[in-house]
Amino acid sequence: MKTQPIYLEDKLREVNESGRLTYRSRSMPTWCPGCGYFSIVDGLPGALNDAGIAPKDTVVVSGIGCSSRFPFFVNTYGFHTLHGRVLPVATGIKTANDALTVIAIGGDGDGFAIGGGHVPHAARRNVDITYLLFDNGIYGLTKGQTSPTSAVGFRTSTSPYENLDQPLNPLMMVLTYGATWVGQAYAGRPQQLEALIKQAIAHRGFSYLHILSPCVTFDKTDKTYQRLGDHVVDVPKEHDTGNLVAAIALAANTNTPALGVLYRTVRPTLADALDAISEKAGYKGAGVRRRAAA
Amino acid sequence: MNAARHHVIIGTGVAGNQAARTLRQREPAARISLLTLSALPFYNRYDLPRVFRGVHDWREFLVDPPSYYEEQRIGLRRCTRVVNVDAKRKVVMLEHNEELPYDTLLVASGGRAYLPEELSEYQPLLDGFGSFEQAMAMRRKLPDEGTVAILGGDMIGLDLARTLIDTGHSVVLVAGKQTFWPHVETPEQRQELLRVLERMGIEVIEADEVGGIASIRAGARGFATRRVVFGNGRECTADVVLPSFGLVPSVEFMLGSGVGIERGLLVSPSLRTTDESIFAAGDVCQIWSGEEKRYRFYYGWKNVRAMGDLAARNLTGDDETFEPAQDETLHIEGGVTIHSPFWEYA
Amino acid sequence: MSVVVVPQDKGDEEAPSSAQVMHSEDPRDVGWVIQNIPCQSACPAGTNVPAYIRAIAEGRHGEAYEINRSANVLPGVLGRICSRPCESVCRHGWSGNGEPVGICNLKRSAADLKSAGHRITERLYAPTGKRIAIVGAGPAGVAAAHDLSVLGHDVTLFEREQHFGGMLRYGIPEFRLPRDIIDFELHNALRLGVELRRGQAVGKGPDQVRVANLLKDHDAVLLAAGCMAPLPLPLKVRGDAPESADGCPDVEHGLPFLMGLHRGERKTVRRRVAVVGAGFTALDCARVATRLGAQEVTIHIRTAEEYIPVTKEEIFEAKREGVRIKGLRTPVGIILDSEGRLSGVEFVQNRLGGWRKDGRRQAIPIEGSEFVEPCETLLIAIGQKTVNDFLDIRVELDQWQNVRIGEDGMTSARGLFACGDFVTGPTTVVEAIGRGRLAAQKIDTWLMGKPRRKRVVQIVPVQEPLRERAFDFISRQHMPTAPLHDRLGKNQLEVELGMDTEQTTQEARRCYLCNLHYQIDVDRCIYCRACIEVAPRNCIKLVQGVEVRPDGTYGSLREAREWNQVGAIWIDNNECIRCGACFRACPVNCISISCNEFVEVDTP
Amino acid sequence: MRTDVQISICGSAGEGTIAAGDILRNALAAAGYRIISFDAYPAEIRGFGKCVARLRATTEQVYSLKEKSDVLVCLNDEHGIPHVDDVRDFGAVIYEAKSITRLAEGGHVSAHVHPGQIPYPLALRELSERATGALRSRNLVALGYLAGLYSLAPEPFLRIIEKKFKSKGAVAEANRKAFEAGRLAGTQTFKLDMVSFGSPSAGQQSVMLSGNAAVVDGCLDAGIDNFFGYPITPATTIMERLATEMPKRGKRLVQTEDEISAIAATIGAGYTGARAATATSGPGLALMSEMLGLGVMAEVPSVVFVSQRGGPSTGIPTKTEQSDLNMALFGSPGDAPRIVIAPTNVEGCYRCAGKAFEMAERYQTPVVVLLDLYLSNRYETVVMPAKPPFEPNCDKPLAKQELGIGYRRFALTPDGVSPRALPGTAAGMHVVTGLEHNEFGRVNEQPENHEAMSRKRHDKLLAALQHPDFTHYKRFGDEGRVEIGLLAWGSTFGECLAAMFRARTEGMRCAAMKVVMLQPFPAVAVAEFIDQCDVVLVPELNFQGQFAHLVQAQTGRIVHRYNRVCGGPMVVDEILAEMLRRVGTRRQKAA
Repeated sequence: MKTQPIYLEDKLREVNESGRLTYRSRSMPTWCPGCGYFSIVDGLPGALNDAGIAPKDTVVVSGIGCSSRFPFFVNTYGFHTLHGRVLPVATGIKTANDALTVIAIGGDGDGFAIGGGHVPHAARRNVDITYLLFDNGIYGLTKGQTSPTSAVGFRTSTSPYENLDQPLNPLMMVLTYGATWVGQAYAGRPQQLEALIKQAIAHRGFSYLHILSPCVTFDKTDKTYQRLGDHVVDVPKEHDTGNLVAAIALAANTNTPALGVLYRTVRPTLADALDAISEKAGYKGAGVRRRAAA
Repeated sequence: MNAARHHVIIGTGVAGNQAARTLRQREPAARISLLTLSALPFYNRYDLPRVFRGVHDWREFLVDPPSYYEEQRIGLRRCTRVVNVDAKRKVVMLEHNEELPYDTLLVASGGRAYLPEELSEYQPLLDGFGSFEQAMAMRRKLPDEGTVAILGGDMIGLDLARTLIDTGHSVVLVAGKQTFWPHVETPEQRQELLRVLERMGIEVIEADEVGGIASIRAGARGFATRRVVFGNGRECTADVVLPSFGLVPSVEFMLGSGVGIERGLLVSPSLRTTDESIFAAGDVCQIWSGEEKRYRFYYGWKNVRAMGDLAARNLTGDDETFEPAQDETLHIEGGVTIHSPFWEYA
Repeated sequence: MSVVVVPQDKGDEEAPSSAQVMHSEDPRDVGWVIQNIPCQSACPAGTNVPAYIRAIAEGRHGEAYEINRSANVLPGVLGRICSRPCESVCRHGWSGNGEPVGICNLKRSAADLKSAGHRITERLYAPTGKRIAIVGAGPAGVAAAHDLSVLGHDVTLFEREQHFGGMLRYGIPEFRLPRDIIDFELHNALRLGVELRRGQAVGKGPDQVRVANLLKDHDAVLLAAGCMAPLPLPLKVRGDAPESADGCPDVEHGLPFLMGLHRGERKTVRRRVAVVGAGFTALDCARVATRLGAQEVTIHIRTAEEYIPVTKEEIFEAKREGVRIKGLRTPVGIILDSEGRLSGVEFVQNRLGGWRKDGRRQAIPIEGSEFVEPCETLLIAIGQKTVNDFLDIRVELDQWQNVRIGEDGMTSARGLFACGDFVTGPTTVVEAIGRGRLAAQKIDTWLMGKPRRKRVVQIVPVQEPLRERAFDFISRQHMPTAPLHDRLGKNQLEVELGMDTEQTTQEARRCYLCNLHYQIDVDRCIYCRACIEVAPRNCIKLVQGVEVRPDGTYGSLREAREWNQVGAIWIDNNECIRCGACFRACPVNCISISCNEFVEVDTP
Repeated sequence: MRTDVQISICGSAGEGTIAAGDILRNALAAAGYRIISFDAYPAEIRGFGKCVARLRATTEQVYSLKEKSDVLVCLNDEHGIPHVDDVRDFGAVIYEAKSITRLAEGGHVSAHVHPGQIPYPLALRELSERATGALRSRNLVALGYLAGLYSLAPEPFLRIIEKKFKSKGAVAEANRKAFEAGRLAGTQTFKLDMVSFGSPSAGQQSVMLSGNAAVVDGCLDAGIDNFFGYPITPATTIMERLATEMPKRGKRLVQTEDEISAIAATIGAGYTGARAATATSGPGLALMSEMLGLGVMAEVPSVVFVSQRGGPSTGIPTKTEQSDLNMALFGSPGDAPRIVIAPTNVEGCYRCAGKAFEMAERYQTPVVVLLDLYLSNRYETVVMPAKPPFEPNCDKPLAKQELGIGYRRFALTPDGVSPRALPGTAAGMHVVTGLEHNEFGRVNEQPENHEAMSRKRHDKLLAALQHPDFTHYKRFGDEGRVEIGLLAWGSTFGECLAAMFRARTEGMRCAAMKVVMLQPFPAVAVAEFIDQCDVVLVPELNFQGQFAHLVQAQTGRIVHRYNRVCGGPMVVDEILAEMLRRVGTRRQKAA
């Protein structure tokens, strides 16, 4: 390919005029240089910006872990909660105020180890939140132990010989849990990542975006830029996102992770259901929570 | 606002330190920064020959205790090299990439030992005596009763020679133009002086030029490790070879500042350079002498201290002119001892 | 005209297909090259320094020599005596980066190390049938003659002296510039059928050619007569046998002294020699004097050593040879003894003044501070001026009485062009060559009615960094010199011996190759800062703004301290030393390298 | 010549500061010096976190760090500058000679070096790049420089470097080069400071251990069978080290999905008679508290190591604190007495860890071993006993005739401990439950039964106060009546000891007592100590004075609190000042 010259001032104008910077906080992300999370912390603002969702109407909720530092780096409402408890807290927020766009952030350990018990219920209830799961297959904040998505044979400080446990397949899990929007992205492909985040947010119901993101400090062998870069593929054109079985089949193939939307369906959200109940119960108002939101 | 002025002084020799002292007295509130390449606070370099008398703790040479600088609120910056002075922005650029703004700047960087260009290729074989570290290094190299060959001479070298003779070492003096630097002597005086040096026990060699210096493999204890060969074929051997050709002002870092430089910084009799807020004092400056109608250096610690003091006073409002504080005549007493103002320090 | 050197013909490396090569005239790309390749921008002849040093580093000395020739026709000569405006701006010499690359020495190495059977490659143009006369076979004249002949014109070169080369041959001592080098490269420069008229003076006198006639017989005439007359120095004469200084055998002007010497006349000096002046000529006079057996040689300058326009190396060598330099003094008179021989020079003490427009320091004499320095020979080398009394037609002059030329390089007389020192007053050899080439271009444009070539920025992708960080720690290679005692009495013995292949390669590796352009594709960057982590300098920055100057060059980057201001992560090419660390570290390969350099292409 | 040199290395977390400290203390220990060392690092793995490695090398073992370091190594300006003040006069400050970014006035370490300190600019970046082609090895260059400057033998360093990086191949080589480059620079530097290393101490060979490492050795020597855990700072390193060591001994470790699961599994294993443990910190202990109650109720042995950190909630995960005492003592639903012990130094960590298994087994109850970040992460040289000083089996013997129909798993015995039949024991079948139960283990909610059983669960623990071969508490300093006494627990005691000795040199009659056994509480002995002191000061790293509460409640005596929550260890000088103040006012009153 030709080496096209890139002119800094043009780029800067483009970025500034886009307005995405207004979704970033002032504090610099403090992850290790090279961390894939940088890509996400740039992607979410871009997506929110495109979707035209105001920072004031957005709440970013996180648990504990490297990924969960996230709320500090975006200029929205943020709730840095307890280890593994991001989804219950997010559910509470959304249930209390429909008008908010609620983004739940968590790592593989936070979401599928200590917090594993909460995922099915958020999914089956179809809470209208977006769950961005940063999967680096390791516990980074505590300096590198195995996580539920660490590969078999992977060596960490708590599996110095090798990791025996089969890695979970979060995608298959949430698909079977009844999530109504399921997709996968890779930190090394920023543009696609941003587009998918935008779609996930746009979806009405529980949307789950699985983001493969290398940990350059503690993972030199498995989920590296090198290996992921070589293996990721796009979701095939012909894939029918309405077909749960096909989606599960795609998710099952972890050798060549498919990037894009795996599954999408429509079902009443938790709020819808609750409102239906109160109508059944004879409540005449236009929906108490909607008023609360106004 | 005058109170908050920042005075930066480059160099912590006699001049720099005196200037800081005077500045503090005259402007109790001002900020004072004292920059030096040395790792140590100001110490008495004239005293260094004492390392050959068994004084090996640098604290013995300090003129003021470290606490002095804290009490006087003088910011002492050691291991700090100035690489440039931006006179327009009034900023001193330090080698480690720090910018130090000043209101007034006093350059008292002194001089470093001059090594004639034709000797430059022998640098690795030569020693120095300009700092405590160099002095100690030489002390360690020199065996008891070992030999030091002093090339050139100069009064600092000759002073060291006196001590070395005294401490049972032998000294070979390779006399040349700068033997009695910075004194200027007549040919007659010179012969007389050299004879006195010989009487002191120094072996004096009159050689026009050094033809070469070689390192001889250090053999058994007491073997000389350097051979000096002269243009006229003669040669001598020594454990340590010390070039001693007087001083050259350290001014490289001032080239970018735009102030006048010939060999040293050119200053008016009131020690002001061609830049309003930059002064100079000590061995680094050439002062305009009204009667001699030329720029000239004034050496000797009394002169240098006087310059430091004067510069400080002129920096803070006075406008006095420099008066040499010591006569520079060299004389011989009873035909046996040489009296040089450069040897009389206390 | 100049060979278009693109990395196409790189021996081992796979050549980028022409599809990958792009040409740009965007002011920002032009600005980038001007700003980022300081050596080339500083070179009056516009030599593509990084390109030829890269060729040397890769062992292609012949090609390196050609890249040089394409800009200045006498690489071997300039490799010895160039005033090196490039090295003083070399990025490697910037604060914190160490010492500048030995660009000049490498230029010489390319000439020394090119294969014996080296053949010159030049792109020639079809004959135009235009006839051009050039007056003066100095650097400017020769450069112009070469370029014009390459462009297909029919050139005749008139030289007053018996041999070509002008200042090169008659002004510069052999211990700095061996004559066989001059002969060899002049031959190559003029080999394309330039008609040579040795010993043929142009002027009004008998058996001299008149300019008017030249104009009649040619389509264009170029005056490149140089600057050959010494500036006079008014000196009071004092002493027992007062007479004018000119009469005194011990007082001579430096230029005639050297020219005489090089014409083969026998020159002598007495015990103590005083040289006044501060240029290369003064230094040459002093060093010649030591070789002629003077006991004590002193150069007296009006300002100070630090301010004179001579390379530090020259001064150092002179000092090693025993020459002394004394500053802040202006000669005002000479003292003669009873035999009318020189016994001393009277000086007045100076003080330093401000800076002159030309960047030189002013010296102001101090009333009544006269003093005398005893000496037996005085050589005056305070500068030269042009002589144009030989012109038999009237042309406009400027305030310095030099011929004035217009934008088109032409004098007030139609068809009569002028260039070099003859127009600018005394400058340097490389300056003169640059001027000569410029003149050639303008003459060609005038004759053909339009510019036939134009300068564009060529951008060629580079697959990987061409350097290792270790190269940055190689220290500047020193030019080996002849032993001191061998030099005395030998005017022919070249002092600088030239670097061997090993030294040359080492020195070439030091070059940062500033024509390599590292850039981050902001759209693919994930802001992970892996590049910043490995940066050896403060060269990669989180930026929120940049100042773009009218000429297209970038000013300072406005760095972002806060995350919501980070518009991009950017490689500050001004700080960048092309070490390639970032390129290797980037996890998403969003950093690309290209080789951006000026090339000349035919205008449509 | 005696040695007492304290070295601090500070930089950002990414610069290998901690690794440098680790190599240095190991090398010095290998050279035969006694070491105490404590690092502070940030939660962010890298980025802009500040961290400090601090170690003190001495001839005899000490248990606290000095106020001022003798040598400071600054790997970067920003983090180095604040620490320059902590260097003593004529001590050394080593720092990066050149900055690559343009610094404003005062931005460089050299601007802050006191006139009495010796500045050593060192081209860390350049030396690292020259030696290895990369910036990464700056920390090793600094270490080499120290070795060169203070003429320390290079071999121990090179051995440690080899060992530390051997898995990483090329890295080891690069680091060795960097070390040698630094060392050369060090030997070429003219040493002007007044810091020097004497010849190392002879005597028994000691090993270098962190508090957590000692815990691990204790567990292993006591024959731990199973470990279940979930990563949490600062306890993680216990699991990490066990994960390496247990498999070598055929023992099993499982990383669970959370702390609830971890303690549950531990109790499950304990039920089968295995020696099982888990390790966590405050937040984890909170999750475990219900399960601990089950452990008490079901009278199942289990050992829980709790390394405290700054709280509440996620708090200050990387700073030390002693504020989980109350939760450790009482944090469970209902009356849930359990044993709580707290070592005061690294060697204590080893002993308590081993003893915890004995106690858990003998008294059939959960045992909480309270550590804190300062103790878990600090290193000391320890002389290990020739053979493990722990009982392999402390189960109360079970007589055959007790088995069979009518086997009373929870029999009311004089000492309250009922012999247990482990699953697999013929005719020992029974049910344990979290519901209140009778001697047979069957559900029984009768008031008198509940009272009897509650008393049983409480009284059986009292025997622990006489648990053999265990230091429940210890008094140091002057005998008999003293002007002031220091009463302390956990890591804080090291500083108290230092303060006490300093106070004595300043002519104060004083003593210090450490209490290791926190529940059951040695009330009599402590009361006795208090009664012998004119004033008693209780320094501890929490805001509420949790230990002071305990002492007062248990002894009915009044003590004076001294509470700090500075995130770091107690400061000897501050304790001393407080002592002087207390004694001073008392002396005035007296006069």
